[in-house]
Amino acid sequence: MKIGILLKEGPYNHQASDTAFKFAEAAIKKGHTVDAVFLYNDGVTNVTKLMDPPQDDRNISARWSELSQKHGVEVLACIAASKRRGINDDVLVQGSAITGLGTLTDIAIRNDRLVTFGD
Amino acid sequence: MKIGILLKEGPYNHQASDTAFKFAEAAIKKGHTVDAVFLYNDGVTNVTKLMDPPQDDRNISARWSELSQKHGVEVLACIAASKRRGINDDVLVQGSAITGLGTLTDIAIRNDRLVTFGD
Amino acid sequence: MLHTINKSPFENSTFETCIRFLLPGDPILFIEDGVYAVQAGNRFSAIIANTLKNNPVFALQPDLTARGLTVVTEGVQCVDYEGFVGLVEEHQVNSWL
Amino acid sequence: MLHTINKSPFENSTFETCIRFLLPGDPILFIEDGVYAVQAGNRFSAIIANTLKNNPVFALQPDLTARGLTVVTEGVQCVDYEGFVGLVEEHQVNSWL
Amino acid sequence: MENENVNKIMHVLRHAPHGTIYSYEGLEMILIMAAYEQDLSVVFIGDGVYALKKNQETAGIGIKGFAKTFMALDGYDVEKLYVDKLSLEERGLTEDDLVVDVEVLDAEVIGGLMREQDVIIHH
Amino acid sequence: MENENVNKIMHVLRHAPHGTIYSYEGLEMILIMAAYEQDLSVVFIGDGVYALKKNQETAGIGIKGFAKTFMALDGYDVEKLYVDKLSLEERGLTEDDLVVDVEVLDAEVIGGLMREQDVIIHH
Repeated sequence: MKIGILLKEGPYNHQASDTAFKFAEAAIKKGHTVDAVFLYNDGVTNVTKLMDPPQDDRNISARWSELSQKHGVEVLACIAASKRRGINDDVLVQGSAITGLGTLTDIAIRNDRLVTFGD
Repeated sequence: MKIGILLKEGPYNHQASDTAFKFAEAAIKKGHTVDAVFLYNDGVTNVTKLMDPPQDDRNISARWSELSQKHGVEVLACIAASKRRGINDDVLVQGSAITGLGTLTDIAIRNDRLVTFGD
Repeated sequence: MLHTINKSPFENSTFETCIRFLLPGDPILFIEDGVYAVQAGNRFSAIIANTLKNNPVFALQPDLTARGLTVVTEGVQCVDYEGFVGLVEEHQVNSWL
Repeated sequence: MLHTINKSPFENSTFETCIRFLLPGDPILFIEDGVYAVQAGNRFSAIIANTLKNNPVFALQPDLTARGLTVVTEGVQCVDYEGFVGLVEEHQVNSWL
Repeated sequence: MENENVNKIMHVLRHAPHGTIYSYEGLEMILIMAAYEQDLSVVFIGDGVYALKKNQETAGIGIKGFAKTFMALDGYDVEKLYVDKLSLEERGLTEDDLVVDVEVLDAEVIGGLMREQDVIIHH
Repeated sequence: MENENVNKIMHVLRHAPHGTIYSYEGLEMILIMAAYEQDLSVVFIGDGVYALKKNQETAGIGIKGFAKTFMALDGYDVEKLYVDKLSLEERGLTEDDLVVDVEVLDAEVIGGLMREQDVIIHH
């Protein structure tokens, strides 16, 4: 099955990003294709490479980056939401990209499921 | 009267930042000293100079920067909260700085009031 | 002590929680989405009227206007940001986020 | 259709709202702070028991464990992230954020 | 006859305007999706109904208003605007208080529509 | 006799742990403020009481647990931990369910304590 994910909250402040990640991992483990993770609202801040959490904590942007590169998951931040929140190409973690809402529409159409995580 | 402000949410996503700004402006207009605006939780993202909102919208980090420089308001982001969220010295808007929670304690002690805005 | 509430009472329990801790005489100020509490004729009008017996109730006018709320429950006083500052001059602040 | 709820019912109206729109047979999955709804013996146990008459109710076990909730209302089924994926295989998803 | 290539996508607005950005960015998403010729519907539940309230004047809070943008949806062929009846009543509102024509429906009816969707996005 | 240089600062934890970061970053703030020899108190209201729940094991969600850190507050001379009685009862919890010793108080009593504070910060 092909699954798209929509993530609407930023990292650390809400659990949404953690749940989305755990869900994506489990879906891949079960043999599904996680086609894309689309970031909206504060969700766009998931992919800033500038984050520098404590050593003993998870690094959320690095984790998305790894998921993207290892399993071909597109990790995409909405451009309008990104501009409002200070996310641009210079700060993007590897494997992520900035795109428009049209791409989300494509994701919604081409996947069997779109699962939303947020606040 | 000396007033400190604690702001706990990021810009655009919540109105907290707008209300805090309007409150600070009104307090200054009434002759009070707004000593400092301390940014905590997602509030630290108020001061990234990378934000680039639509032309016809307010620029929230530029607005804090101006308030700081015009009225001597210290605009301070908590270092631990900033590191989690990808805010560092390189992206800070002019007039803002990163500091520790001890500074918030000083602000709480030295001001007549501490007013909190958040979600 | 000035209590501020910024959440809609329809979606969030903050208002109900706050009034349990309110002492007689202490003012409440509704701001942001909190102002929906004082819209006349809604589900919370009776609680607001009851609160007004012992506590002054304020609402931030710019937030009411932004939300198209033109009629507020009788007895609720509307203030602008300067009025908000005025309340902070008189009271320590308890912001119920 | 799978309905997911991630907010505590004590602080937020999402749970109450969601169940108004629920059709018989459709499963609910509680995740994140939503899992407090299924803790045995709390204020919502009766509503959960009532919902179970027509709808299967699930809760995400890692979220229960993280919150120290060891006993859930009778009839609630606990699933891990793979079980969550399994529910998504069977149903379109309605995430009540 | 149903077009196999058309997806049913429902947007559910549940947050009040201005206090958070969800309904505003939700509307931005709807406007973009409207160009894709899918079967779009927009449902207003809970505080989401406040997004449609007439007479919103946001200059005083320094935030752009957007209630009037809902009027533009018709021009994008987004005509399915549904409002939950109880949400409206609990807030002391009637259809006359709203900036656009909507269909006011009972929760069971909206629940039925939800079940027909390929995708549902809450804002 | 009251020390004029000591401020009464109250932290109010109102959010459940893990779903949002507020109670965790709230605790981080309390730990730093504890070093400043002010008159600190911590109050748990609403879902905030869940932060003190015993047997929280967070490995499965991949988030650091912090319930046990509340036990360290005593060592920082933060001894005033108050829990709202109704919040505890509504959640089917008793003092035995909590990781630390607290004083369970009625809302009126907590309201009285709030009025004495110089600063109150909600988390």
